[in-house]
Amino acid sequence: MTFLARVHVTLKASVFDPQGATVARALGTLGFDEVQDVRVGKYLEVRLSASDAAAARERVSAMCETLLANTVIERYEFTLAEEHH
Amino acid sequence: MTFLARVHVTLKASVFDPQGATVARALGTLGFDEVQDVRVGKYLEVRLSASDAAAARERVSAMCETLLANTVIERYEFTLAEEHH
Amino acid sequence: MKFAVIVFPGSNCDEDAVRAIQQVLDEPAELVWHQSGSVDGYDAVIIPGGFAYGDYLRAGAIARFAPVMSAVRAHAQAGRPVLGICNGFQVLTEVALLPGALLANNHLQFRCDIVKLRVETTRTPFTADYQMGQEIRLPIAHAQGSYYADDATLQDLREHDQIVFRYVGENPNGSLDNIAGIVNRQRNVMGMMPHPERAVHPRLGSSDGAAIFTSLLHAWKEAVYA
Amino acid sequence: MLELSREPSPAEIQERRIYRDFGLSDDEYARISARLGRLPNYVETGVFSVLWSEHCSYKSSKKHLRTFPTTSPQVIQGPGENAGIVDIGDGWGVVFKMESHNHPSAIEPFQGAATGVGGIIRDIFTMGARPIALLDSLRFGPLEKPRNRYLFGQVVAGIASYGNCVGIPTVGGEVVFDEAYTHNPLVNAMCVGLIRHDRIARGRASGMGNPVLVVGAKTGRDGIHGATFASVEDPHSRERSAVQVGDPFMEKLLLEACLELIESGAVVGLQDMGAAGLTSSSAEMASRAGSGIDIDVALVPRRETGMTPYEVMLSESQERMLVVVQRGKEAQAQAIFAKWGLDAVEVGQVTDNGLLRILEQGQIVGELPIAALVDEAPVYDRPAERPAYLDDAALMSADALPPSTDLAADLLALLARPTIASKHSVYRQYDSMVRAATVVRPGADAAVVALPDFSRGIAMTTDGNGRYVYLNPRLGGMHAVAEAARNLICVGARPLAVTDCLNYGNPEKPGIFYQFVESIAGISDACRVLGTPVVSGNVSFYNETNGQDIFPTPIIGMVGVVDDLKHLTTPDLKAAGNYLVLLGAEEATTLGGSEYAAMRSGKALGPTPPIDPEQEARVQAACLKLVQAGFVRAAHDVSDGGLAVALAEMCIAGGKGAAIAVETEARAETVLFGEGASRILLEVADGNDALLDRIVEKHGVDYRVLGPVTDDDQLRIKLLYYQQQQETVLSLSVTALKEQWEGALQWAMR
Ligand SMILES: Nc1ncnc2c1ncn2[C@@H]1O[C@H](COP(=O)(O)OP(=O)(O)O)[C@@H](O)[C@H]1O
Ligand SMILES: [Mg+2]
Repeated sequence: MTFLARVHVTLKASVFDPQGATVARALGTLGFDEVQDVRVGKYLEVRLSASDAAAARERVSAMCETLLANTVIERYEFTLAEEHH
Repeated sequence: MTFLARVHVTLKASVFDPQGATVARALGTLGFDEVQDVRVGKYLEVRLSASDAAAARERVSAMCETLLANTVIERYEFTLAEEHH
Repeated sequence: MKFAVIVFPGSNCDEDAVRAIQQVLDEPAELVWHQSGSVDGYDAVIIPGGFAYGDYLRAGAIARFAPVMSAVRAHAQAGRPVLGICNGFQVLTEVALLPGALLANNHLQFRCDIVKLRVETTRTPFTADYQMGQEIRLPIAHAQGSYYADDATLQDLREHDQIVFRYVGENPNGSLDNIAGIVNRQRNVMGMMPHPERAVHPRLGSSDGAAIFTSLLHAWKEAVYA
Repeated sequence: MLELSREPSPAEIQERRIYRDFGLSDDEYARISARLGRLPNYVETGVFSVLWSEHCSYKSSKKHLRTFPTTSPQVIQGPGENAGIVDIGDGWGVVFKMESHNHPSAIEPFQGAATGVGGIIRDIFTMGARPIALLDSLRFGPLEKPRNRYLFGQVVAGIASYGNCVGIPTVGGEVVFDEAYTHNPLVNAMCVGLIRHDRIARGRASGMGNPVLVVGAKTGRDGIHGATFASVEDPHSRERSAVQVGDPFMEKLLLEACLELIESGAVVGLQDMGAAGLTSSSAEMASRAGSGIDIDVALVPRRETGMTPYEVMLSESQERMLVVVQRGKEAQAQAIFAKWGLDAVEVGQVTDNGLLRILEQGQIVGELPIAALVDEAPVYDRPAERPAYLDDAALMSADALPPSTDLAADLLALLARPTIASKHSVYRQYDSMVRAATVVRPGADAAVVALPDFSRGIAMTTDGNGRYVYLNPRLGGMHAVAEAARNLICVGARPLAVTDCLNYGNPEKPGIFYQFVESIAGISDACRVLGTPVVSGNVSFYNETNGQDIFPTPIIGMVGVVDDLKHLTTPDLKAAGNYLVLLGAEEATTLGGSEYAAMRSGKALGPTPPIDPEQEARVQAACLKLVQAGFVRAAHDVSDGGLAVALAEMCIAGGKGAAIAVETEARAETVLFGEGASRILLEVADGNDALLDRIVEKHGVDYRVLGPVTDDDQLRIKLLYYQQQQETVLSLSVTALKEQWEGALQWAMR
């Protein structure tokens, strides 16, 4: 079976996000005064084969832990969907 | 009201994504042979005030069009959720 | 001939550009702050290299909205020369004074080297002092220099002789058609990833960049004295 | 570890020995209480703990650091300020310092390295200097291990991302790979700045009533672990929580704003808020001025809510400066910061009571004598004991390596050792040319950046060989200084002064402390003889994991002056018909400590080659004279990999061949791959023999002619053994050598 994992990697809440702060400021000067806060992260779409959803979930977790995120400063979360062709 | 917009900015399908290709290769060498394909994009969380969801939607669209995405190479989509404190 | 070199927060090749112009041409060049509303009185505008606003989000994305950019647009629309170098090229595509976009280098690394380029057209006020097809050496230093445009745009660029520089030999960033620099249809706005301002003295490893500045001066003199 | 829902009272801190969780010993705590005549409260204990920490107080190293020579007629500012300054004439000074970011880089290599670069840049512009160059000295474990590849790749990318963005060229450095660094990579960054003498700013909080501003990023809980503190057994974990995301854009704004402010004359003093943030910057600035300082933590702009005085005082949020301006010139300062889009907030004033007073909305929450915090920090005389391995005969047996079966294959293999291979794939990720003044780019023995008028240049290098130091700490220290100076000489520069970054294992182990003390003695000796005082530096201890310590690795950063840019010399061979000359001390050459012995045996084999600093000085003086005489076309020092590697590098860089003949009695491995101090290869234009002889003789130095530079693609080395009537010949195509040397590092990263 083929699954599509949509992975979000963001800085932990306690870690300062300079990119987000700069974008927020820029939006402010562009007249988007209603913006309170911006955080910038990574978004990955990983297409993988797995025997079932549980197996896919386990493998994507492992990918996040080993490569996709550095849990010293980042957190991750993902959703899984089976793909039909 | 406060809304959280979760914005995804990804390269258009027609544009080669070297970052995705590199992550896919790296996952392969780490033993994640089941990975078929990876695309990497940006993920932004924008917290904003707006009178209602429709207004928020319109403003976030405007932000994406003017700043958050470059529509020559990127596409964007977002979801909106009201935040309660 | 008077040059304006635009300074955004995060520009870092602004003073190099000023010095290069003064050294090569002995003409006045001044820094113009991004908050300035005007570039009146300047004969040419240079948008220098660097990391305007940290290049956060996308190179050039935030700089595009600086107050000075409306003035630069007007200056370009009046047919006066605008040269975007490296980050300046990225800004010019973001404001759509030049078509296409600059993507992350295909190897995903920052790349600094002195590379070989071919001058593909001398029919611009920036390159008239080169020989057609001349091979020159200029420094590059960028992380997002991979020129991209859709097929129609690319076709257009070729048909109208708008590709000014191509990389020769190894393509350092994966740009389409080895493009290193382009000019707009009116031929007064040029963007290039390589840094001519860093190649104006033999001690710097190349002086091949000087001809860009001399070309501009000659074109200006011709226009003024014509 | 302790989890608390509220701050403990002074009595609780004492009774439950909570101060231990801050890293203070019983004895230190007792001294503090006695000095204050009362028990310190929570925030006060925190302030003492950071200022009396190894990192801030140098309590283990101070006694020995004082033995460095630190003066010369050129030294304007020695150790003690944010960076050292050396006069180079015409009203110019060179400002430089090196610093480590080893521990953060081990756990978040990209951001750890990036923020390390950020910190050292701030130390330079704080002095009022315009940063003109960066260098990076790196150590990793072998690239066979994926983790080491990851660390190496990310550290380099992190350095690139920060330095490139700020617009300071990264022009030099080194990368060495050895098992000793597998768990403890070293990331040392050096920054060099240029200053006009009349623009020197210092980190002083003087002038009663002058306002104290916090400028730059907002303060968050970075580097603070809530109520949980690092244990004394694991000194790393303090820094572990300190990994942050660097903001090079903010740094660039700070840099420009601070330089503009200093130029305006409104500033009294300023300092980067580095380790221990507001605490160390305020206490140190007041200490230098002999003043006092009041800080109201409630006024400090914050990124997070609910922060306590303790958290505000100890936060290590990056990209912040503490600035004291003249009362009455606040508006001028504010206008400058506003122009650069920076927040600058007055958080307190300079006083004359000699106290650091911490207030919260006007209420005093801590009050400590500056002298007790800074000057009276403990100084330890840690025991040093010669470690047993230094007397292990099996470890000192490199010269007894069995004969090689294929010397040509050995040369190719050596060139492909990641430590020796070309670092082009590293430094091409660094913008080495921004500012348009880099006249010798990375790839030569040292880098050179021209002064604004292009008349003269500033040369710089970093060097250090941990294996040498491990095998003989004192000699290893001398070698580091000698090689750095030699590298400067090779590009045509006159060495001026030194900054150091001293990386060691756990100083509480007497054997490790012996390495530290001995290598400092070696560095001092060499600096004295070579006339290059130490003007700044940094110590990094506890580079230890699971009881395994790194090689003792003092890195020397050295700066010199090229008095006339026409003397610039690079290692690439220029033209066939010129000939190669080997200048210097051949008798000291040995396989001990060599990269070759490490390659053959898989371990560090000694003994470290001997070095005579006096002879080194003569060789260097002769070399500089030769270079300035105008007939030297290329120069390259003989270091890692020995003569054969140095020759190969010159051939590869110049795209030329060479036909070398060496008359010798030594074993071929030693002649080709042996290492030792005081040797320099020169490419000399034909027809200058008389002058060459005269200069060399005058300096009491030996040389030998090796043979001509050729136009073919061959490096031929012939060893002539007259007594045995034998010869050994090595012949390799330069193309093949180049392929190995240029490709190796990238292949290793695949
Ligand atoms: N990490 C690095 N950053 C920048 N330049 C580097 C780095 N590592 C090596 N280099 C450059 O590569 C060249 C060779 O380095 P190295 O072998 O250490 O030289 P040497 O033995 O002469 O000290 C030098 O110019 C050096 O500055
Ligand atoms: Mg070296």
